[in-house]
Amino acid sequence: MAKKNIAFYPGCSSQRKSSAANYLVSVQSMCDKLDIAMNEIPDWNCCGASIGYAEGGELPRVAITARNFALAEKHLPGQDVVSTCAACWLANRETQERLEASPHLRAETNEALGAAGLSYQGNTKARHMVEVLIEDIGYEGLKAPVVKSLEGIKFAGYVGCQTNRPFGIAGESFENPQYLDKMVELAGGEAVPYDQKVTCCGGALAFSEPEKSQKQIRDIVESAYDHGADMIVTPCPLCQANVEVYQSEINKKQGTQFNMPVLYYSQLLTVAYGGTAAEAGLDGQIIRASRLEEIAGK
Amino acid sequence: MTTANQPAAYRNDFLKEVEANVEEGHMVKMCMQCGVCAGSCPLGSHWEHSPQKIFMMIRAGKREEVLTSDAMWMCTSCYNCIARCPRKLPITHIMHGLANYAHRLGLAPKGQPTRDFAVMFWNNLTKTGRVNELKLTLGHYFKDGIGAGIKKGLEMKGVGLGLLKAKRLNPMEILGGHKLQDLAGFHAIVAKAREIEDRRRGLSS
Amino acid sequence: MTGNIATNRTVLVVGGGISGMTAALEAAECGKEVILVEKLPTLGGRTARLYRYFPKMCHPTCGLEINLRRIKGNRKVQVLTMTEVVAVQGRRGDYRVSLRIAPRHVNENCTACGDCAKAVDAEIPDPFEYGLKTTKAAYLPHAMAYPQRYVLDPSIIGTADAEKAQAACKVGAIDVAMAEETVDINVGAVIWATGWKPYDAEKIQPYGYGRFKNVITSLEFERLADPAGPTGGKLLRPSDGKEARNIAFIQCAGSRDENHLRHCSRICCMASLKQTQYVREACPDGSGKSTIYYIDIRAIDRFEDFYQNVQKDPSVSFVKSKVARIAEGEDGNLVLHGVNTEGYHRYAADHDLVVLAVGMEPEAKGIRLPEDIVTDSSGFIEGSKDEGMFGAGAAASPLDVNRATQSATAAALRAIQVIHKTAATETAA
Amino acid sequence: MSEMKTAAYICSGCGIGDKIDVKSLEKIATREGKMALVKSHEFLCGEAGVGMIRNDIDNEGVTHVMIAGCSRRAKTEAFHFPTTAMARANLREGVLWVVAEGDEHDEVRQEMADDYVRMGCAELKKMQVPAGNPATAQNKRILVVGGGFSGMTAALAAAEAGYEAVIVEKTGELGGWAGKSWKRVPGAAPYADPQDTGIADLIARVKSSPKITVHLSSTLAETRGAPGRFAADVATESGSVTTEEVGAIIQANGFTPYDIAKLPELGGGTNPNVVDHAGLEALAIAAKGDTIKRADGKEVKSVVFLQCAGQRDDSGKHLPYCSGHCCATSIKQAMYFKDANPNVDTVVMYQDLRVPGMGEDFYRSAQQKGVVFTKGKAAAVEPAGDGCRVAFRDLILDEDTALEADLVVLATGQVANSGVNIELPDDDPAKAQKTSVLNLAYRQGKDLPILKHGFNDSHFICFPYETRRTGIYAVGPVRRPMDAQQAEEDAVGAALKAIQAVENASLGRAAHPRSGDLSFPKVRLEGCTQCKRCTVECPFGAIDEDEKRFPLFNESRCRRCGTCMGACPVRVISFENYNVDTVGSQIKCLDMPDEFSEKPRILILACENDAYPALDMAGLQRHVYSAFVRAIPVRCLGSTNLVWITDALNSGWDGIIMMGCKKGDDYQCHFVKGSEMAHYRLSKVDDTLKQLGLEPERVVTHEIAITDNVRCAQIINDYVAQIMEIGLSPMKGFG
Repeated sequence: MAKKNIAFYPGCSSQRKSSAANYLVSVQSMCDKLDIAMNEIPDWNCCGASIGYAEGGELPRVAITARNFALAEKHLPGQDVVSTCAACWLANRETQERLEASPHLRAETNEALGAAGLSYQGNTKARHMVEVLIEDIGYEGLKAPVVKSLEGIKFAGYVGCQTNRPFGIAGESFENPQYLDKMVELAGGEAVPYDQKVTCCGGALAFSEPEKSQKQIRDIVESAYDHGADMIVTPCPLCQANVEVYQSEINKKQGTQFNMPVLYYSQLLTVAYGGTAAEAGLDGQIIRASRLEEIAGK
Repeated sequence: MTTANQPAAYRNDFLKEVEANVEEGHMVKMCMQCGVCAGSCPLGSHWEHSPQKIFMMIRAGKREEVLTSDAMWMCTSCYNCIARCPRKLPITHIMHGLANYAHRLGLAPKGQPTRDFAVMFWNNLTKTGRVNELKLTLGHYFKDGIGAGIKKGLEMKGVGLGLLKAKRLNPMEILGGHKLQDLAGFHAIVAKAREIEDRRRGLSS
Repeated sequence: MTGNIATNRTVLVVGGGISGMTAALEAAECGKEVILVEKLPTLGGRTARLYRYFPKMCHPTCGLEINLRRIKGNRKVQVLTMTEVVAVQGRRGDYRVSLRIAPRHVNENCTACGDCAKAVDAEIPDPFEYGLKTTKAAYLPHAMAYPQRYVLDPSIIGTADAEKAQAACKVGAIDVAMAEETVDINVGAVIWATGWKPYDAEKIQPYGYGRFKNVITSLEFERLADPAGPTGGKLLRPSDGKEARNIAFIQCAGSRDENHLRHCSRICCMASLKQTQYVREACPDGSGKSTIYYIDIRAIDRFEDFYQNVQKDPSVSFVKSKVARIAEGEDGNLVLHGVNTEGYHRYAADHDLVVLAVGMEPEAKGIRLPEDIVTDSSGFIEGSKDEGMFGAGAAASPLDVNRATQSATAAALRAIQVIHKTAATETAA
Repeated sequence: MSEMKTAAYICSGCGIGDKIDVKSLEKIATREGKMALVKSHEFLCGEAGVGMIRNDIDNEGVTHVMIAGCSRRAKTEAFHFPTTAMARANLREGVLWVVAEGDEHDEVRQEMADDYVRMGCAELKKMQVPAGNPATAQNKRILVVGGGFSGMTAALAAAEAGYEAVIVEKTGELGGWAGKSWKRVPGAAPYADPQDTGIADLIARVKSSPKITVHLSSTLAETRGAPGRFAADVATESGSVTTEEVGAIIQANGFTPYDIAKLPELGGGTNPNVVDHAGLEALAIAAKGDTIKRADGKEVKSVVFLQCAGQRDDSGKHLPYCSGHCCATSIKQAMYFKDANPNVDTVVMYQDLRVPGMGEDFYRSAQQKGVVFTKGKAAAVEPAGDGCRVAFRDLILDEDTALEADLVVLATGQVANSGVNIELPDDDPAKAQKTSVLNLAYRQGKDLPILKHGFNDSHFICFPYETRRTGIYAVGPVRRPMDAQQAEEDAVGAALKAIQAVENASLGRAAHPRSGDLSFPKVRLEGCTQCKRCTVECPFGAIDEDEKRFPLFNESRCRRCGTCMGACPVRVISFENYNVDTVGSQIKCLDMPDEFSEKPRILILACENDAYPALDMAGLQRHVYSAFVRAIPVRCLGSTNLVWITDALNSGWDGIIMMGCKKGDDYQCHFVKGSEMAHYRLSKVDDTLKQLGLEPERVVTHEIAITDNVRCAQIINDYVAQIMEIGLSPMKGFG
């Protein structure tokens, strides 16, 4: 029996072979080390993400998220619904909040779920993986399995938006959250001061409004360089993808020479816990984190 | 519901319409015009109307201008406005709601890239229950036609190849990809939800 | 405890700021016995730390001097400093109040000669100056402190410094062994004049107070402007001691904000308008610039005159905007981001000092009040259900000094009414 | 009074004995000061020291005590001998702490201390313990002018504390404007809805109170007397007059709404569908909570409130001030519409929405109810169709636009019913137009002085009830524009002050700021030349003229500032403990060095409220200043009699610094005009200086604030340098 059981909600980007596949791989490795059993919610569906609004409207988005809760309640009773993706977590929490606040909406939602023979009871709790780590395992507990130090590597902790606002991780500030820095430090790395911690990367508008988004991304990467960082670390798959993937685009268009690896906290911890580069999903980096690979290879 | 083209200034008609039909629309009236949302938006410099201004326009009865505005479509869902609003207006949601309402009425700006993308996203995810990232990307590139799509695809070739190499883009998704087992149930839920919501709004699906 | 023995004809006033002093004096000058308790070592409260008042630009210590003289000359007011109310029992006309008196370690013999301060080495952040400078750990709270007696900071008790202080005192005023005391008194009515505290500016995260050195509060700015303050009255910014020349005033810092304080703190608009005149005064060559970022300028009644005059001042500009966020530049300057909502103008404005017009929170918020006391949604005291306890001044509502003293005067009469009725009932019986 | 026995006590503690030769001081007190007893002590304020003094008073017949040690502002609890005359020589804050350290300053430091002991002794011998007024006024009833919300609240507040009250109301009924309102702005949590005005309850309580007498349809024909003994002639409309004897007066006669006819551009007075707040209240009362109808009977479907109508005006045409309550009042009235029918279009057009404190909750509640707020400035209201068209500048949407409404409400301001502006010359037409409210039979005018914009407010921030007529308090909107919640607090506060005034009067005590002072001006009428300066200059209107045109002092109106004493050219006015001689003898008692000593002597006359504490604090903070100055505290610079100046110059003083409070519009003088009067009188000193052949720089005045501790040291040092440059006075040795 694992120390902790969670109803895991990977979300579309963190499925196998999806854009945040390396997140999934590293989270799995990290959870193995921490003895957290990730029980995937059977037949889960997309959360709708924020960008689903235009066509989706309110009730359809609430309903599809409620479907995931209904499935978790049915198949994994008593377990927290844990997401690794910021947007998934946000959609889950917002949906839960609204269903709690409005009996009317809840009735309508259940009417919709009834079409598939499901119902939402409201007895699970939506959480983020980071919350599980900080609140259930604790920084001391996270430090305990560390066998390799990330000494000498400087990280800019980039939290982004939706892991931070409007809910955020309990006890953290909106403007200057500290938990990524703490994770970096417990893994032996150095967290540099960083003033773009909570800047928006453009989110889904990276697709639709690339120019506008890439200006955001440029600020985020540039500031990491300015503060002497070797790598950026983040908890959000969309942040990771946007900030990593578009560096070459920005270089091409604006003549910059960005080449800053962007990693997940779970990758850092996996390496610090003695995991291999593959276990840490480091092969999933477009901009390779060679120094981390070196440590993992030792 | 009033759908007169230009309602009289500062009449409640449009405000009421928004309250009835827009997600969290009942909070529009609570804005006190401090402008913190306008200053907090990362893409704020790109749009014509800030959220606070949109709210004032709603109260002023400027229906057409509001619903055809591109402002709502610039929302990155960063939630800065929500976190800072001193009146706790769920601004992000209201903007989404307005966008959705304008879109459903067919008033939203034509060819607005985020609008197109958002529609595509929803259709993509509802098709199989999960997002097919490859199809979404390709669909987005080819939205303006084959030629533009190829050009765009070539431009972004580096990005795509990078993801492919990193095994973060699965070419096999073109054949279907992830798919729910109970897809029928899922579709039934979506259809039912939409039906309820449209009924509430007096729209027909 | 010395002096008067409290009875159910006595009025207890909690808080020795301007409202508490006023309530106590007004009641005493009507012939009533009053006990005035103050938590800190000196009377004077928040206003003693202000440099000037709006709209006359006069000095708060001027009124303090008069009130202290009234207290010195009126034996019906008994002052207990370093004293807190720990419990209230009983009812209107007959309360039993437990007071806890913290040790000052300096007795009535003290002549305020200052020998102990010279003897002591340890320094502490000066509480009167909001920690903007340090003071010796044996200190006179400020130049007009009343009682005019030194205090030993608890941090040096049990150290060699305390011994040195004791040895230096020629009049035997220092008592290192002084212990906390608890005293129970009987009173007929209680006036809560516990005042206000500035809202914790660190909680307003986008403004970076606590992260950015040159973001300060309006109260700290008062100390900078005061010639007796930590900078000798020069508007020196904390990061590098450079004279600030381009100052931003951010209104509603905490107030009118459901994430912080629901209410409007009333004084902040006028306080900032006043403070722009400090800037003007500090830069006689006209090089000082003030910018006020506001939602609504609330300069009611004849304060409007003051507002109109400031509007005419070319060194002051107004931006209708709640500033969204502040970023720090490399030189310690600050960039304010936001939108002027009058017509929608986006700005990224550079300032060398930012003053947050922080809101008023009831000082009593968070401390345990008697159960009978009713507070409003912001924690301001509306009174007790048995109508024997009253809020006065900024404890009752966010008020400017003038209205606070008015409120305190009213509270004094309400307390007198209780005493009168008690006396009438007892005489009748 | 028993025979005077003087004693001097010199403290050597706080380091005084280390730097100053106390034996020499003792010698001076004995030989020059002629003190009957002279003692020194190393810790005079300690138990033993105080015990020693107490013993001499109790057992040795000492009646007059001179204490040389710390400042008169320090150790007041220890040196508390209420039956004994006392002078304090300030050796600590005034000498030890301000004279530069080092042996080279020993001589001047000692001379300074010597002089202060001389001055203390000289002053003491001219002082008496005030005996108090043997014939104090004892009436403790409170007269309340005005039977509206404020007046009734004040009367009830006094009655509940055991004092009788008399209400004089001009109209035929109690209630005032509040009585003509449908509801009031809420005064307690949750601040969400309009609440009952409470007027009916107030009226019932007033009518049933055995302690309250009410005169309706009545005005004051004349009010004579002083606190504790006012006589008010109450005249009814029918012509009958009753005289009410009262001890204090509360003026609560309220406001008049600004005439909307002065706002024709906004439809005021021309458009029947444009009303003011009062007009809307009438419509609301008629509707009784139902849908509000216009005067023409049409149901109102849309309404616009235009804030600041005729207010906050800088053109000079309308009211320059903000009436403070109107935003909340409009919100309340907008709720009348929304509560009756949520579909009524209700817009409040404001420039700054001013709802301080918990008013923010009220604002939110209105928004919740669907009241629309817009920041805009109305340009014109014109008839349009069946209603009005409001052309305005939309300040947020940045456009000139217009909206239409069935009804427009102009939020006009409050105009105080303050009676006659007594400061205007008698032939000013504006004065003639106004009817007096109080009809005071005072030398200085019939009504309370007006502070600003027609309101009878106090000028003092710390002391909101300090009117310039002792025992008369303005309250409610006549004092300052305000809403009901503030008026309630104000009325209760004013009731306290009225009670305090009658209690003070009954004991012969002064009111604030010299509260408790039992001294009062005594006048030697046989020396009086009837020049009237005292009656004219008294800032508090305390002095009338009797039928023989001699000044008639009304002790219970007096604040003991001494302005009359300063004004008197023949020096016939004095206080027992403060008079021309208490100061004059100090000026003349010095050991004046000769012209060639290079030791100038500079006299400082310092206001005891601000300048003297500032000098003290300069000492406390060890700001060094010249040892050539000698400071004498005065009650107010206004009490400075010119004879002190001429005496000083004649005695060979080399310069005089007068330190008083700020004058002008934002004056900080606690006695209103004292500082200003002193400056005015000093403008005439130049002649004296010329006659004596002295330079004009020999007498200077400075406005000193209490915070000016660094500055006053600087002023002293600069002045001493200046005098050294001019040279010492040639007058030495002639005095």
